[in-house]
Amino acid sequence: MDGIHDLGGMMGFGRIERDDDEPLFHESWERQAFGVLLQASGSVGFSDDHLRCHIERIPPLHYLQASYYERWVLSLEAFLEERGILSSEDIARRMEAMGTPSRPAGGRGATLDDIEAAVAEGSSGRRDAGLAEARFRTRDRVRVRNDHPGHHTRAPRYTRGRVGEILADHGVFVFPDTNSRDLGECPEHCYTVRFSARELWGEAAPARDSLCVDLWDSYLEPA
Amino acid sequence: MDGIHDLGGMMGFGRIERDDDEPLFHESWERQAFGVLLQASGSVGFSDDHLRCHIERIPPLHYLQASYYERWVLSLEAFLEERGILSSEDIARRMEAMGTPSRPAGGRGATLDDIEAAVAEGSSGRRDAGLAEARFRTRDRVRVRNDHPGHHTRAPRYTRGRVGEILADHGVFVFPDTNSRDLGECPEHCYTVRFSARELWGEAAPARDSLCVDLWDSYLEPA
Amino acid sequence: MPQPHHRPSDISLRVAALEQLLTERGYVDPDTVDRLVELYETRIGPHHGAGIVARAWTDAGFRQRLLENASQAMAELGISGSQGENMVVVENTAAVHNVVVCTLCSCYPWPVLGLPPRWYKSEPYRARVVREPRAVLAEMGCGVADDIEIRVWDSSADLRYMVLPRRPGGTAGLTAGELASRVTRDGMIGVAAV
Amino acid sequence: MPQPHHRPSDISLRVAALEQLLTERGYVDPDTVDRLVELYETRIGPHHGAGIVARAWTDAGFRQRLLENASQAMAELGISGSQGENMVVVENTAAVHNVVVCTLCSCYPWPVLGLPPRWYKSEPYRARVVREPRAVLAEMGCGVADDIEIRVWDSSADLRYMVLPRRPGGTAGLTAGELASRVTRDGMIGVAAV
Repeated sequence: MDGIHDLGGMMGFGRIERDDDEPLFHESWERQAFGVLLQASGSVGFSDDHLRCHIERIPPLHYLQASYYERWVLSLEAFLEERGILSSEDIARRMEAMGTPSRPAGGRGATLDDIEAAVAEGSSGRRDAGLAEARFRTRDRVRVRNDHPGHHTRAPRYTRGRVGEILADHGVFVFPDTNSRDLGECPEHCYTVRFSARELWGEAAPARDSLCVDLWDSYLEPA
Repeated sequence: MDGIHDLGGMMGFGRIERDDDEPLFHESWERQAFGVLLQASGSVGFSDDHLRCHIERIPPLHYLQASYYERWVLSLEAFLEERGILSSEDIARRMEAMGTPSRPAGGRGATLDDIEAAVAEGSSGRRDAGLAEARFRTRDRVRVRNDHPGHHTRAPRYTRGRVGEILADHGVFVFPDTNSRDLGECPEHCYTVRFSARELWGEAAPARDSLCVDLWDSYLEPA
Repeated sequence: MPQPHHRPSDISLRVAALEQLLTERGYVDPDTVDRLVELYETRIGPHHGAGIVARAWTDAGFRQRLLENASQAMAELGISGSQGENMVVVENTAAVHNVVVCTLCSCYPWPVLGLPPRWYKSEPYRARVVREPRAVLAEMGCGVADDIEIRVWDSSADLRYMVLPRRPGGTAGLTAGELASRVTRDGMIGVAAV
Repeated sequence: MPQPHHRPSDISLRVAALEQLLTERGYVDPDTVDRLVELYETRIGPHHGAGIVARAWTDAGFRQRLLENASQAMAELGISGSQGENMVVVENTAAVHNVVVCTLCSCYPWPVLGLPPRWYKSEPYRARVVREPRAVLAEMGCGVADDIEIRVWDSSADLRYMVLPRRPGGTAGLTAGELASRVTRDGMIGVAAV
């Protein structure tokens, strides 16, 4: 969807503020939210596609007001509500009952090494190369389809309708547009497409600069 | 500029809320702001192009937080500050000195009829038709240039790079891109360009629907 | 640009300070401010547009002139002015339904419709009506049949648009005044049938 | 989607309630939550990336393998994992300066750089670096000469990017460990020279 999250090229934001000696987390709830979300993602089947899809649906004003981890929390809540696991009311009631933040007692007591091994494993969206055919090859000229679907998609708006060149075919990956809607993994080839800055932003852009964007097969058409 | 104001096609805003039996102004300061701005526009040379230009520069979060007339106020203030007429500090100091809102005593006492006559006159951006040549004619196919200037411009982002047909040539008008920056009126022909909904939004749009957008000559190139 | 941290909790105080300062410096006269507002409160409003529509429904020659050069035709009725110096009237027909928006700010034909309602200036309307006009119109109670073209007019320049709605059935015997009372502001924006 | 009016003033209470409810329902174990965070606090961070860079600077074969298949080459050093399953390393040269962003969210190569700094996730960086990378880099103290191509990598899919900076001059005698200490996180994002 063409939401507020699709920020590439949007003007008016001003300077980039850098923190000196930034802590890993700025608030203790961010630390906790990070851990909860990481664990819940596995246990409730909350993929990155679902995470992003629900973040994108946060209304624009609220999106801009919320910090990064607050968006994670809003997204997880929306997902849990959608799945009937927890409702907003459940959370509101519990907040009221708790009054002040506290943490439940630990349970299984996984060791740091266990966790490290699980995280090192990761969880790739890559699928068997035989599952999809590549419609394009390196050096092909392609145009990003000028589609504006209402659902989660990963072609930034600034690339729509623009022409670039396939720089690399990375193989076959789960397709976010369907996976985020529980319509199946529908794996497709994913390519890096290189655009000249001028193709994207007009003649005022420096002639030699370029942008590389990773795009799934069905976002593209021959140019 | 590709700012937050360029809302056409942006998703995630939700339902359109309509007020029942809406008053002309929702707050008395809105009424006052409307009148002050209308009068000041003439006396300080604050054109619609300047008004819009400074509204667009309001940072996105602040833009979405502000109401319509609040954006007017912010824009007028920015203009007055830019021209050295009033600074933010002048206003802040005066606010402190005033403490509570009050209104100055009236002066000249223009009659409602006088005002009506002046408003009925209006102030058109139309200029002599001989001042510029039309590069396009009705029924020409044109493409909106894929430019993304940092300054005030009036080609909505959703039209950039898209192809439409000239529906009408309305004559010659002051060019906002230069006028807003005090680079002169540089009048140009202004056309209504008709786009199919599919050209703008992709194949999922209804086949027969269309959008008409008014675009200055130099926003366009032959298609 | 005033920074967010300067943003007053009390915008009304801010506007009062602005008016006072501009008055002292001779740019503004509070009495004129009041008369300007009064004009839009008492004289200019959608009744102007409704009169134009009723006249077009009852006078084929006027209708023709209105569609060809709206500003000129409106002047015949003494209607003109700021934010309507270059008017265009677009006609709903059996084949086309028109709807007006300004995605970039909130341009609106003041001399014929007065000042815009809040929803017209809202982000959802500006964002959505260009991309999904059918959904927006249905949501606003103005569903349009699939075989009718929806034509959205995005007022991005100096032209200001008003929709000439279709004359409702069963109104053959009505006077222009009676017809005018049937015409709504929303109909002239294009989000209502009449 | 929780509506704005439900938005708590106290997000920390909200997160606490969420953790408690998910714990009761068996989806979360607070001890595991702590260990997960601890992992990023104590073991995973930009020192991983710096080690990779130093190795690439001192071992031409490794550098070659890294540029051809970064995930495989990293695995030689025991580095892999979540948000870096499909890594790509892009090399700065005399002709090209690379810089990484994720305009749509804030994708970042966790196994090699840890969790992203706030500026990387900020709207200004995400919005601006794709359109005006030269201005952004200059503002961040990393001006790039006009005759060098700036190549911006927008991580819009499953690939995660790390920049291999150019080895600074005058470092011929240094060990890999000494070299690694010269490499900054920002250099590996592409907003600093090294």
